[in-house]
Amino acid sequence: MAEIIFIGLSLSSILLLVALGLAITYGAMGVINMAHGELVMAGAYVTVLSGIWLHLNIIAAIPLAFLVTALIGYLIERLVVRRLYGRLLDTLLATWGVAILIQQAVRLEFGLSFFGRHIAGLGVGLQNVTVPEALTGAITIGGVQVNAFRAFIIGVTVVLTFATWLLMYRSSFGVQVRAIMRNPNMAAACGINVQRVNALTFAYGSGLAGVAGVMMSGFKTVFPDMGTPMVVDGFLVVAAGGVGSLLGTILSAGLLGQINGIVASVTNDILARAMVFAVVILIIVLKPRGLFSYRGR
Amino acid sequence: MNTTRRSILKASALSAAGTLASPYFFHRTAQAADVIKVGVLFSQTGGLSIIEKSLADATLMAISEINATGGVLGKQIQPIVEDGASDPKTFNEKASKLVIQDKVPTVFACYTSASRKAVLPVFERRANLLFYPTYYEGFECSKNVVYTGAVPNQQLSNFIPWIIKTLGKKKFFIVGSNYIYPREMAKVCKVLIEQNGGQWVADEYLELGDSEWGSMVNKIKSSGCDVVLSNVVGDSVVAFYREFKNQGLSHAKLPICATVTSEIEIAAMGPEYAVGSFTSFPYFMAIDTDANKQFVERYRAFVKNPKAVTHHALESSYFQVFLWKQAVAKAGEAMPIPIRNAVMGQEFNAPNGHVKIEPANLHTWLTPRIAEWQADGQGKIIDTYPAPIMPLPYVAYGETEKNLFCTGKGLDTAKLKG
Amino acid sequence: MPAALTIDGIGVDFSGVKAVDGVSMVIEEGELRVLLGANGAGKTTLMDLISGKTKSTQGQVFLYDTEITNWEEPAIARAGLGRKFQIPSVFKELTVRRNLEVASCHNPRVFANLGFGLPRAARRRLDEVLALTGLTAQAETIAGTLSHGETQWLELGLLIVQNPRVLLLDEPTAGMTAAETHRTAEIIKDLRGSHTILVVEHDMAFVREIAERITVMHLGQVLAEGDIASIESDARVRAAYLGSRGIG
Amino acid sequence: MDAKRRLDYATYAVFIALIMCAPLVLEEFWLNRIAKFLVYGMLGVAASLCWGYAGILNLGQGLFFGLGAYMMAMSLKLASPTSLQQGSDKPVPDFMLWNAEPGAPTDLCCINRGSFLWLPFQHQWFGVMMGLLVPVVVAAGLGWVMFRKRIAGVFVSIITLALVLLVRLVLIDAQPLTNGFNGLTDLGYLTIGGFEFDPYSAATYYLVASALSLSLILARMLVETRAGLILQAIRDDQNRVRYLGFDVPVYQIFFFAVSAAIGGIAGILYVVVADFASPTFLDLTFSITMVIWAAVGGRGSLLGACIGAILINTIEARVSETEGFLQAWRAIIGLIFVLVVLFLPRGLAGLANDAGEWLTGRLGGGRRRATAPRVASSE
Repeated sequence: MAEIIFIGLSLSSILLLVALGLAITYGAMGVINMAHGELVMAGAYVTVLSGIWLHLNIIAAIPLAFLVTALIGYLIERLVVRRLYGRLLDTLLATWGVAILIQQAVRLEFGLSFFGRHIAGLGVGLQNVTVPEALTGAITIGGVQVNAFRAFIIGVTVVLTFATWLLMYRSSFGVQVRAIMRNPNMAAACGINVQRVNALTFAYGSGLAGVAGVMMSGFKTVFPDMGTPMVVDGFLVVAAGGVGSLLGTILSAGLLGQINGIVASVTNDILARAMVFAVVILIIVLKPRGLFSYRGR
Repeated sequence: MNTTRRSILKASALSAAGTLASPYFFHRTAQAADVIKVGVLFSQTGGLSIIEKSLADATLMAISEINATGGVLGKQIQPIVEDGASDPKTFNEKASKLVIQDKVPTVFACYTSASRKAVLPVFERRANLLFYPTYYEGFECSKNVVYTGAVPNQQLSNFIPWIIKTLGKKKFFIVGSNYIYPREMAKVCKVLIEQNGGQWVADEYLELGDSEWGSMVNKIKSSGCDVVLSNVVGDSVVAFYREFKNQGLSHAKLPICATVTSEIEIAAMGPEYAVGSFTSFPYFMAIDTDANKQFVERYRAFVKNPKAVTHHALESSYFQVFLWKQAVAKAGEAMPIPIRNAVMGQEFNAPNGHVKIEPANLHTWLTPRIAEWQADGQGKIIDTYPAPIMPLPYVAYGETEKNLFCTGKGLDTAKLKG
Repeated sequence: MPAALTIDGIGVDFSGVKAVDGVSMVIEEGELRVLLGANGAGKTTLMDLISGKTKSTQGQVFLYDTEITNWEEPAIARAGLGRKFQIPSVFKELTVRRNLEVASCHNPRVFANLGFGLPRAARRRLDEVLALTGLTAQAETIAGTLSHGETQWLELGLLIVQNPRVLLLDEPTAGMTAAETHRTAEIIKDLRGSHTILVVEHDMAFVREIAERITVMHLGQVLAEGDIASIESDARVRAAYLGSRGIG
Repeated sequence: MDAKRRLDYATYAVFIALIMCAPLVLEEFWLNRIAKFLVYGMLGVAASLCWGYAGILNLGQGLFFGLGAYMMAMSLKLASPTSLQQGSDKPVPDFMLWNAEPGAPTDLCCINRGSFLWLPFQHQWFGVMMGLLVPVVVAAGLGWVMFRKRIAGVFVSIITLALVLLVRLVLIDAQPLTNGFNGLTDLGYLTIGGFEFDPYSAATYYLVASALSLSLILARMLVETRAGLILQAIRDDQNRVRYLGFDVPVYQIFFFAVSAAIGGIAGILYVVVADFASPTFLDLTFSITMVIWAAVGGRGSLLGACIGAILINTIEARVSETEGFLQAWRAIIGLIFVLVVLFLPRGLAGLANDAGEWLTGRLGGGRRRATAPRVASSE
């Protein structure tokens, strides 16, 4: 039983890792960033490339991936999202296009493959990330044998969640973000540089995706399409949790992860996945604003 | 010459438009004088391009090798490459384009069964010919497809007895991706396991492309099995082997015996996760013959990647072009049905050894092999069948060499019921 | 005259906060009643309670003899109650004429509306309303591009076409210039008599222009009721207003 | 009827005339390919109706397409010669035989637990009818749940998205009944009154073209009715409509179901034209792609969205078959999406509309443009 709970916890942490960035870009800014999965993928490729070219291990790749994907996110905000703040559903379509572009950029090695140049670590194939010995195999915590890398992911997720909470609820930057979230015009009138804060918020959310990518790379396989299913899971988590509520996202990730884990162990994985979809639909139907919502009324 | 033919075509299309166009109308007008066009249809984009691009490369390499030695019937082969985009709808559309518009006599195409099923109607309705290089679940008896990959009996009939007798493992946990191939493989496995005195404790599936193995591996741990038979495909494989090791399981005690895990997945997961596990395939990159070593070298040079790996479906993609060439030469013309008739019984010395097209069911005689994965990402071949064995696409229903279900006359469905 | 709108001890409890607490009021047919009150007095909430947007936790609402307490909004609307919002709400991507056409469909059923166009009488009425609201020249303009005042008039126009027996108007002159306010008053006066009207308003000039009877609300309750002179001289009203922003 | 609307109707007429005349110039392959694209055009119409007119961004349109396709394919599967070779006159799909438990009866009624559901599909009219009905019923049920709860905007998108993924999962898992991931192939011809619709025949093309024309005209007529007007009002301001006395969910459900019906018919026809049904019809990518066709063509215009779908697919086909673009074509398509959303928010139809207004403005003697920003009130 303890193992099942641990697996559920691990599933939750993976969901949360991906959803955390979305909770920022979608939850706080309302941008439906379909390229979020591709940012996760980009983070994973940063890990692959930094392993091959810089001989960095997976832990050292975390800050690097954060910076790279934050930069990509910043560019997406400046070039695409910024023009769409009036029509947020359109961000879904535009960023879907961006997602295709990022995928193709990796697959075509930024176009170099046309010139017969190959960069090790890019291209259509599956990539391999070496995980440090300490993070492979199982460790025993309180008599329960658990997967070391999963435990590591849970740790990283906790740290990131706490950092995000600090940033959003305990920093002046967070105050500005939340002010914009409620009323951008009023925030601007209060002297907040809305454009700059938006760009930085988006970059931060994207950076979180990058860190998620690093974690995924040591766990799953790395390839250009890896992000698409993740973005779907991420949106389901954020929507079920309640838009704009960090706590809601955390709880909904926890709930969905445990449901998945328990149903999978009692019956099978297919049913578990179907159950997760069904629960999300049910939550939204019963509580259209999600489990938690910042709008009181 | 060509242009007049085209205008005739247009005129006939005009006249045909009002009435029903006859399906076989355009075949005779197919070829230009100096080249033979063939279709090459694999995914160049999308998720499946990971593997399918290498199949397209191997096909193109075989074509260029044939062209370098003078082509066939004195003509060069001209490949028309299309992108299936990892989507059955696109496969269907591109197959129609190749068959109907480009009027190729043969298409080398498809990796997944889903895409093959989507293009099948095009080939059957237009009496064209598909060469399909992938191992698959069987249960197909098309007169318009030549199958050069393994069918279940060629991967399992030596594998299961070997696991039980040589490895001494008796309790199987069967796990696969949730689609036809793994489910049919499981079916054949169960029959063979019981015949050989073993037992299976579970038969579980994970959504195709899903890589969340936590619960499954936990189940494996607590199931009391002593061997895992994996029919998991694609990128899921990587996550599976990693989770397996990370939950503290080891291949020394509880080996994974796989039917799909190939050199590609081993390289992607990091060989350390697979050391000591087994795979059954007719071809491994590590086959220690000069023919194979040269093949690997040529392939690496062809794709300009000194680390490129070769694998079973890739090798089939390669040798099937040579079988096709021999058939064209024998038929004396590059038309689908004559090629089909001529390819029956064709033999060729492929990198994996001797292969032959079974005249009855158009599948290929292949040699089953078992490899144990090593730290360098290569398989060490530890068991090779003495000779190629006959393809039996309906083995799950008791098809035997003496009692074929699929013959030149088509599928005998009465036998399926029995 | 019969009572068109009877409110009997209505109230709502937002988890402990009583935004409206036991308000009673009788508005007679054809009357124009103005609802006054400082911000937060509960005027808009009262309108929400009457029109079905917010479900009440106590009391009853009658439209003529029909009890409409906590009905769904469309049902209340069909019973003969129309409402204009504080923030003008019109169909921004449709032209002014099409906006009014929507309100002209008097049969609410989908299948009844699978026909084209409107009967001649309805079209004539629509033209009259365009003239009344001064939007004839803008009939083919997309509503989203109208000025603020015009948008308010269009919403009034929607209500006039809808032709409910009782009208709730929430600050119909909010954000208007003096000229526009005057114009609005003209429109409302035009409706008086044929409709029963309850108006929430802050603008005292406007109130003086249109009001017959006034109800003053304070902290979710009725503070005073009477004609304009008695209200303006009411000491409690003055105290309540001085406590916040003052009257006028 | 003003000049602009007359021009609008003329475009419909020209479009329908064009697709009806296409067989005169198209060769067999292109006839079949364009027929597929016309089916996609229907999906564009459905997307525009749902999104542009009703304001419902449905990210699960593939569900209705897929349901329609599967219903039709089940019927056609039973009409396939390989289903009839069983030595009896009772058809059984071949895959059911090899998915059956050993010793199971080989009759369609009871070869596995759900196979009796296939029984009525022996009649093709039943398959066609279910292909239309099932999507409508599912849409109405889903709409009833969603719209009565006043779920709107992105939450509708997320529910529809989750639902299509859920159904896809079930469809693949129910392999004995659906042939799982491989989908249904090896189908017979759709036969109406003894006439067989060969996918490559002009007759099939005309079937598709007529269905598209009809759904275009019907959808256009629907949005021109009073109900259509109320629907657009709901899109703009639900609350206002509610206070005018209309039951908003009823209208939303009605049009959601109509759009599902068009999706279902598209699914039926796709099976007739392409000869197979696959669970990939329910992939998320496909559903999003439909929305993008509509966005590129112009979500606010039924014809625009339809042409958008046809155009994008034609471009995709052309570019991906051009040497040198074999791998890059997807990037080009991605770029087009981004650029159109950014710079042509009303899509190609918006462009055409502006051109049309300019034209009618000229012809009509400088009539003021309806959408032009107003300078001042005319008082």
